[in-house]
Amino acid sequence: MINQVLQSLPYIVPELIVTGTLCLVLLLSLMMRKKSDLLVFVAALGLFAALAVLTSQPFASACLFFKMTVIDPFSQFFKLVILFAALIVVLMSRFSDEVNQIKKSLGEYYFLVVSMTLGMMFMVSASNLLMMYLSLELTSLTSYVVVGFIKQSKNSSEASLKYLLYGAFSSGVMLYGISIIYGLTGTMELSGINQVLAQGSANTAMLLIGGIMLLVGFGYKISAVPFHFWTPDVYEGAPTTITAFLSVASKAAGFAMLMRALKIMFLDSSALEIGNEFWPLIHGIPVVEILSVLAVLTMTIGNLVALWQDNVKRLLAYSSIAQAGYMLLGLATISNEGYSAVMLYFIVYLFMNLGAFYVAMLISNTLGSENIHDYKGLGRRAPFLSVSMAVFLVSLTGIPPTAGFIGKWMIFLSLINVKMIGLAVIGVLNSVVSLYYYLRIVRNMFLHEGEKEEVAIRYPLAQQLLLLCLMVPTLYFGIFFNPLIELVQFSVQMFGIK
Amino acid sequence: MHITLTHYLLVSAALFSFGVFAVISKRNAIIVLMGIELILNSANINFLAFSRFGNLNMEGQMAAIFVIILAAAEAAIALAIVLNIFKRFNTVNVDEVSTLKD
Amino acid sequence: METLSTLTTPDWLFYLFAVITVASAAFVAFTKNVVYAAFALLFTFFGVAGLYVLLNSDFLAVTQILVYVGGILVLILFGVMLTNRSISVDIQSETLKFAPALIVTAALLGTLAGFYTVTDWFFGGPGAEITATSTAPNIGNALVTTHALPFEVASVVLLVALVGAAMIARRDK
Amino acid sequence: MEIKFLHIGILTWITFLPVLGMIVVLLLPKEQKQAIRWTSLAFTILQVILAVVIFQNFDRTLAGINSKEGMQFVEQYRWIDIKSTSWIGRIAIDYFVGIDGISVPMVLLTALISCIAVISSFSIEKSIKGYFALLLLLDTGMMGVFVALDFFLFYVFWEIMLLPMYFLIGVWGGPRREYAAIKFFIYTLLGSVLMLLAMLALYFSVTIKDGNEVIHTFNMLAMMNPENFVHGSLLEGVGTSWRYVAYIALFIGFAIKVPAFPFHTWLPDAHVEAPTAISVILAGVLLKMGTYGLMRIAFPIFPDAAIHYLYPLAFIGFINIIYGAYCAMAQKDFKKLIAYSSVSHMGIVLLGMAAMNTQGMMGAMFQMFNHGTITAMLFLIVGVIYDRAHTRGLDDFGGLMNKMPKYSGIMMIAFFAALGLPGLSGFISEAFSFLGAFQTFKWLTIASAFGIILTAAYMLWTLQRVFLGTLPEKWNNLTDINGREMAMLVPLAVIVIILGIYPSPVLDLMNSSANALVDFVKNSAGIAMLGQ
Amino acid sequence: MHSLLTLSLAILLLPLFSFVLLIFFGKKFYEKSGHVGTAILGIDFLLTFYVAIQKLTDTTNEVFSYSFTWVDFHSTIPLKLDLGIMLDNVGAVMLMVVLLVSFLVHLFSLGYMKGDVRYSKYYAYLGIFTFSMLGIVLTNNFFLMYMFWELVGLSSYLLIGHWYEKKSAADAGKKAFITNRVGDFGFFIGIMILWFNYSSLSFDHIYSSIAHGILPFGSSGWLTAAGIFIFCGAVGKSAQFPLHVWLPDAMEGPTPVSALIHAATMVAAGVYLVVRTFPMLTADALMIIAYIGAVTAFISATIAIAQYDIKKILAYSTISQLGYMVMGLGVGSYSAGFMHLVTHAAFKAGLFLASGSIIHAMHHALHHVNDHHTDAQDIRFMGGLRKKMPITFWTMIVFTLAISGVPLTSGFLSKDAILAGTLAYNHFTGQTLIPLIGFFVAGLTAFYMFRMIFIVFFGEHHDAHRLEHVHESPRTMTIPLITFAAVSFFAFYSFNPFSAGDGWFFQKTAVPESVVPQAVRAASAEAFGEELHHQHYLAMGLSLTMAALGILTAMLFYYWKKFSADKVVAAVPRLFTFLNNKWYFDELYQKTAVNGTIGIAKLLAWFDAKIIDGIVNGAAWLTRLVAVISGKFDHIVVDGIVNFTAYFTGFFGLVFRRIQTGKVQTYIIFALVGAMVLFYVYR
Repeated sequence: MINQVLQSLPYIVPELIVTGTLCLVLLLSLMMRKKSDLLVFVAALGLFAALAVLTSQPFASACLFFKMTVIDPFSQFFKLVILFAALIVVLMSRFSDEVNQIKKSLGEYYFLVVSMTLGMMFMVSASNLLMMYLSLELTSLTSYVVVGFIKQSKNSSEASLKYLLYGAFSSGVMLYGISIIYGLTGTMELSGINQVLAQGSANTAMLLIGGIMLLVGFGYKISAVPFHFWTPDVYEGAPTTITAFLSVASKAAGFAMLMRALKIMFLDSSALEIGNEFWPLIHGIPVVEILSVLAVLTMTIGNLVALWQDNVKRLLAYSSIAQAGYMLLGLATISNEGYSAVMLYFIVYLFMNLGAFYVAMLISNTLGSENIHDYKGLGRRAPFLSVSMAVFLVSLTGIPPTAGFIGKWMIFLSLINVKMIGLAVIGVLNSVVSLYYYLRIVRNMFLHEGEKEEVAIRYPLAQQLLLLCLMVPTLYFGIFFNPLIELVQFSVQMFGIK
Repeated sequence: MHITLTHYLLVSAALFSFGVFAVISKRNAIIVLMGIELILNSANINFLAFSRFGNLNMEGQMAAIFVIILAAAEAAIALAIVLNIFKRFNTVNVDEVSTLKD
Repeated sequence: METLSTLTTPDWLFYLFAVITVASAAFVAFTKNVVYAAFALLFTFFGVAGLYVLLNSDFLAVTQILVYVGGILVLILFGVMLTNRSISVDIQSETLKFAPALIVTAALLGTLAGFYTVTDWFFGGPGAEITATSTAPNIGNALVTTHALPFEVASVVLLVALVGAAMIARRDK
Repeated sequence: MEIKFLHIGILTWITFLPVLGMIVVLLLPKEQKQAIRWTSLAFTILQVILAVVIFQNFDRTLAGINSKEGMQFVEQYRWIDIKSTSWIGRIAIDYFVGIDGISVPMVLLTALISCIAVISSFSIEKSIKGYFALLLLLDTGMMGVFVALDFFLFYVFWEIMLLPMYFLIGVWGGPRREYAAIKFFIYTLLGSVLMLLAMLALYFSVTIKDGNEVIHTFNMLAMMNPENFVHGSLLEGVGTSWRYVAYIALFIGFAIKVPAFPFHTWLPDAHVEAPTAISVILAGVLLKMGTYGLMRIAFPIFPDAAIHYLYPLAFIGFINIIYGAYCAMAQKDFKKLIAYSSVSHMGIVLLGMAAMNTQGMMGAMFQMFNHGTITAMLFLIVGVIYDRAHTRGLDDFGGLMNKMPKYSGIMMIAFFAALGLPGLSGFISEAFSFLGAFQTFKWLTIASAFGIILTAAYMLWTLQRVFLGTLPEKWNNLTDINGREMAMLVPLAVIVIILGIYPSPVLDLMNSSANALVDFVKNSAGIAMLGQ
Repeated sequence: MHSLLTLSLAILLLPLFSFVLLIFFGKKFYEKSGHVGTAILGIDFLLTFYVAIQKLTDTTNEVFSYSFTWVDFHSTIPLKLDLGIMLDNVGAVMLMVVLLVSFLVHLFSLGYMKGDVRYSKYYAYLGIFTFSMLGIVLTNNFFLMYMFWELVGLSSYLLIGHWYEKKSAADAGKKAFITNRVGDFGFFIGIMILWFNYSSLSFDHIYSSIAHGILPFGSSGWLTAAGIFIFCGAVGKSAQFPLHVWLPDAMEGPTPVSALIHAATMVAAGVYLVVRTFPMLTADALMIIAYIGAVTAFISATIAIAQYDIKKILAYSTISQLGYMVMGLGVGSYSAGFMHLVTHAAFKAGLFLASGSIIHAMHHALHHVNDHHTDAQDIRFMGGLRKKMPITFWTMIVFTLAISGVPLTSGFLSKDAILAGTLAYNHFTGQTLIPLIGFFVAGLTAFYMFRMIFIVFFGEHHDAHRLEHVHESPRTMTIPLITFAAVSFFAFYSFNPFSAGDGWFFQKTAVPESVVPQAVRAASAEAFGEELHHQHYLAMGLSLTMAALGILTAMLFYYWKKFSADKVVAAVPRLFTFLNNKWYFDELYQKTAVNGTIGIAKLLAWFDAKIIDGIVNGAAWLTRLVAVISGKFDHIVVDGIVNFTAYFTGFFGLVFRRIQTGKVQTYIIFALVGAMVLFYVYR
């Protein structure tokens, strides 16, 4: 028995490295409080090492730790996204005035960020409901703390409290849902659940209750309507770096979990044949309908409310809700293609959303404001920054030749492929609506003159380089997206299912 | 009559509902936290009941243990956050902590 | 309608613990006094622990009492005390949105209870014979084999909780 | 026919030259205003030269439309190639460009108008580096649309233009520029997302053989062949309702660009607020992309739906003509008037296309070209006067004829060309459009032809208000047009006159393609109907 | 190409050359540009003279024609647009007329326009006018006809608006162009019908097709319609009722222009068009044409009686005479109608030039006495000019006699032939109204023309001092007058002063064979000719009587002053005002067509800006949102039905925004409710 534990260990080397990193960061922070650069270095190096190991690892598929967790291309892919996001966020944090003003707690900050990363990595590979719950809680608990990292700030503290209450409640409900599913199937292991459900003896109403309770937990993580309410408040209150991290990595982890749970639990694998456009689902579970409704609501409400926002972070928060809606569209297709579209979207989203938040952060560093009206005239004062912001926003809208277009394109492609034309129409109309508020930022930057005297703002080279690292892929993948699609098409494979 | 699984489940349902009620209706953040503990406990009752009536299936037992561990961790962080809120806002009334909104 | 006399001892105990649990939970939910609520919570935890015993989970019952009563409740009481400077004034906690909360909760309870009573569970049988054997060895085994990974993750969670709570609670100067 | 420089085909050159120019412009220091201007000009002139080369070497006998062999200067490379997976098949997107008679006049027009727009932009002073960079990017987008033969590529180019246009209007425009810019952007995006959906639906319905493999494709030419449609796919078969839906989606996408009633309201705003050069490009090239799209994509791919919806198309054309003319008449702003006149004139294109016969199609295509040159002139004329007087109110002027004789002379040519005076190019295309349309829609065409009276009325009224009568005191120091302005106006005027007398140079270019298009649409629809 | 055709081409292009030369190098020539233009036209005239003589003396009456393919559509059904020129007798005569008048007007203008601000432009425009007029004459197909047709419109526009600083001049030019466009609209429809049915627009091809029984859309009704539609062009250009309103206003142009364009040539183009299309006109079409002509003749003659402006009188008389021509053609009196065109061109151009001479002199006189208020064209301020301007006077007398149809003049010949035609027509069809109108108008014409003569030249000038300064015009102006007077005599058209029928003119311009089907054909040329012969003497007698009556009445009123015109006016004030105000046609059109159009335009523009931009705006609600957010665009957003969508979606967005209360427990409630709704919906 112990053997299996030992045999499993080599497969989770990246996780182990991250764990080691977090210990190291903690130790370092205890020993030398003032050396923030060293902390960044260690954290980044650790994450980078994990990333390196991850990419050099053969894409194997295996079941680890008594089916608690699996390793498969799907989880590897999401770990990649998460680690990359974490790396960027750590580097971003180095440039964040908000974060750096609290010198004393920097050690804890990086420790918590790395811990959160670890939690997410377990989330994406968990194949047991208990494990999902545990890793979700690991992620959540750390994020409650980092959201309130700027203790002096009322906003940050408030965000932290709200996040805590909402999160604890949601995960409680999710846990209850897990217990119900456990009761219905006698196991918490996903494929085991699937086997029981496939027999068709489970009470569907109860299963639906359990499933929806589970969805409350997932929905909270990916901020899908109507479980999204915490999002704007928390995104606005949290330090920008954390907002960025939550909006990308945490969401990715939530999505990965949802996708895995959906596919492994509800897919009728006995009926699966090669080339099926729709996956055959276990009878009686209205997965497609529920996901479609959620998707439509999520993107529509996200977009409509975003129209009214004046705070850039809040606006981006709503935008990220809407983006989750698009991704849910991909899920609603219940097909490998939709899944791979969502995954593609995440790569793209990684660059563009992090980029947008990064620019917002840099601007708030210098202007001390996140209000959209204070962005006026920035196009002249900080041209490079503004241009890259424009690129990110255009990409978020989904206009070629940016990567965002490819993301949307794939999603609509998958929708059309399964003939969900109504959803596709709603989706594209939504993207037209979204254009308006994204352009509001661009408009303020370029089309308006600043009220104050126009002094050019200079940013250090390092900050600009990081920006470039985000912008270049956003543009490059818009034109040459071959590798992206190949990657996601490979990565969509989950353990045990084609 | 024998006490069946359903009896336990009904108790858990009641506990869960009271927990939810506490969470959504109480102004005091600490009572809200108590409500969350009630929810976790109700889930635990479920786990154990299923475990018991399923020939001592160990998964339920294990889940319950981890839930208790997590509850402890969560309580620690939650209380810290509430204390911090008290420091900033001089209140722990949840509805008064609402400067972030549209 | 059955009479109480027909009940066996474990049944009696079940009803006793169930009433304690539910009543004190109700008290937590409906009281306005934070301190009372905390004490009511104590009874709930005890009641739940009793139910655990009836469910043949001795180890869990002990853990429940140790962790909840010894740890969490104490934490909560600390919280209550620290956040209410003058005990008499601010200890009351009004109920907010009573009506909608009640409606939602009632609907929830109704739904759950209603479907609980009609559901066939995977574990259909009458339940295993209660034996004197403790579950502790099994749990111990599981923790190092099948649940080794969750165990480790849980330890990280505890570490994070520690560090996080300390960071937030620390005085900043 | 192939022409290559440095192993790169001429179409690629002509499309991406402006991007090269943009890069050079971006590398120049901000202070070097003259250098930036002349660099931009140099690149656009180079583009014009390439366009002339294309014009010279274009084989007038080849038709194109649905055959790759008929396309000229073709370049086809695999752009995106993703190996086959079990569920989606292989994704292959080509960089596939080529031109035929439909596109070649547009390519010429684009090169010409871009060059003139650059000249006209010399008076821009505000952050000119950004301005010229965007202008050149816009140029690439437009050119790309006209040469792309792969739908995906087409779409990418189609969208690439939006952003530069948004900024060019939004930053360098008039007082309500923001509103106009966002309106333009949102409208066009709305149209193009519908087009996107239609495109995706087509993608899944069409396969071609690539080596041994059968793959889905975005190749437009493949989409035109009914045999390539997968059995049981969404758009397979003839006259199925999804085909109509897809056609309408495409149509709305294009109609917004045209702009066809009732999707036209972005146009007056955009025109009024845009700087002169951008108005010129907008009217000169952008509007044509709508009708071009209908000809290149909507008609041949959905011949059944196209034939089915001919009457509505013609009716929209009719409304455009009459409605646009009436609206123009009521305007007090010079630019707005011309904007509405564009609506009216593009209506003629729609009507001519809807005729679905040779004359109509040729008339429509020629009208596209002519409208490009004539309206460009009109906007330049407004720009000239606006530069000097800083107002565009029609009632603010009068008697300019005496004060600015050269200007007025050119203005007369433009105005009379716009109202369809024989001897100027506009007349021929209008006449052909009407003659063609009459064959198909008798009464509608008669009703539409009524527009020529209205056009004459508002054009002459405008002419009178601005140029005749007595000169108000305040304009006593207006100067006649200078050399630069002559340089942009005279070539257009010459083209308008020459084509008015001898249209063959342009007509010959498109003749075979127009015939082929008409025959193709009619035959495929006809065969399709028979096959049912 | 036949050598005469080549020459014709040269004749056609020379004026264009003049135009190009003067428009681009007008500044260089400036003072001399008149001479340049006149010289070129002189050469052109000589060429024409040669060509016309050659053509008319050629006994074969052969039609020379040359076509080339202008646009070949290369389509599966052969489809080509051939353009070309042709020269036949009618064309040759017309060439002669156009160039004679044009040349003389060029000559006249040397004096008249001297010192004008846009002297060179004026000559340039005359050049392009002549060019396009010649184009009309020489073309052999409807397409080219239409092109030149519009070009003539353009040059007329330019020339009328020559003094565009005057609002009335600019207005008149615009009115002329647009009114013509209305007619051209009909013309174009006719062309579309022909193109549809014959895939060709050449006269030959179309006529031979019809002759072979191929009718438009297979029905003779459509043939009639096609004829009428094409005739619409003539209605516009020849100022026929109801599109006659532009011609009087066109007198805002320089007087020589009036003579050239608005009396002799351009307005005659319409008649020429009817001549050209004559073979394909059905009996019905001809009847309509005849009535249009008659009505026009009548209305304008009545209006002319009540006018005081010398040019207006001439203008209405022109319309009236054009009505005659059209009526003549309509009744089938082909040669007579065409001949009236020719004779009228000469004497009406003369009349205009003479009036120009008078106006010129009056201007000078008024200028001398520093009178800038008196209208130089108002006949009430003239009088007694006979002594001061003898040449003008005597030539004018000749013209007036000609127009009144007094024997020995050319006018008598043509008019008499038309009237005889009306009688014959009456015989064939029983349309009595037409001859009635014809003769009545003949009397009216004599009356108002002599009214003018008596008022202007006889009696007393009412300001003797001013009369002192009135002088005869210079030679460049009088030579054209004399020339025109000369050609107003019968001898140029027919050696028999009482009958045109025997002259060369009628022989050379014989009625072309009708190609329409027998059933809808008007009376055949032979039958008509015979009847014409019968009616000849009756017509002559009647017309002479009417002319005499007219002249006599005029003398009674204005020479002997036996009756006072004012009293008559006072007796029937309403009638006078009615006539003086030209039957209120302008007001009617202003109220209906013009105001209607502008009204619709405004309405639609409003509709566009408010309704369309609101409802259909794909982002209408965005507009609304923009309005709310920035408060800037409130004025764009309109209330009412417009923004239903806007309100709705705006509301929608706001509601969801409201939910974001900032209270976490509310969020939780919503989440719970959402989850429960999901459950109960999908249970």
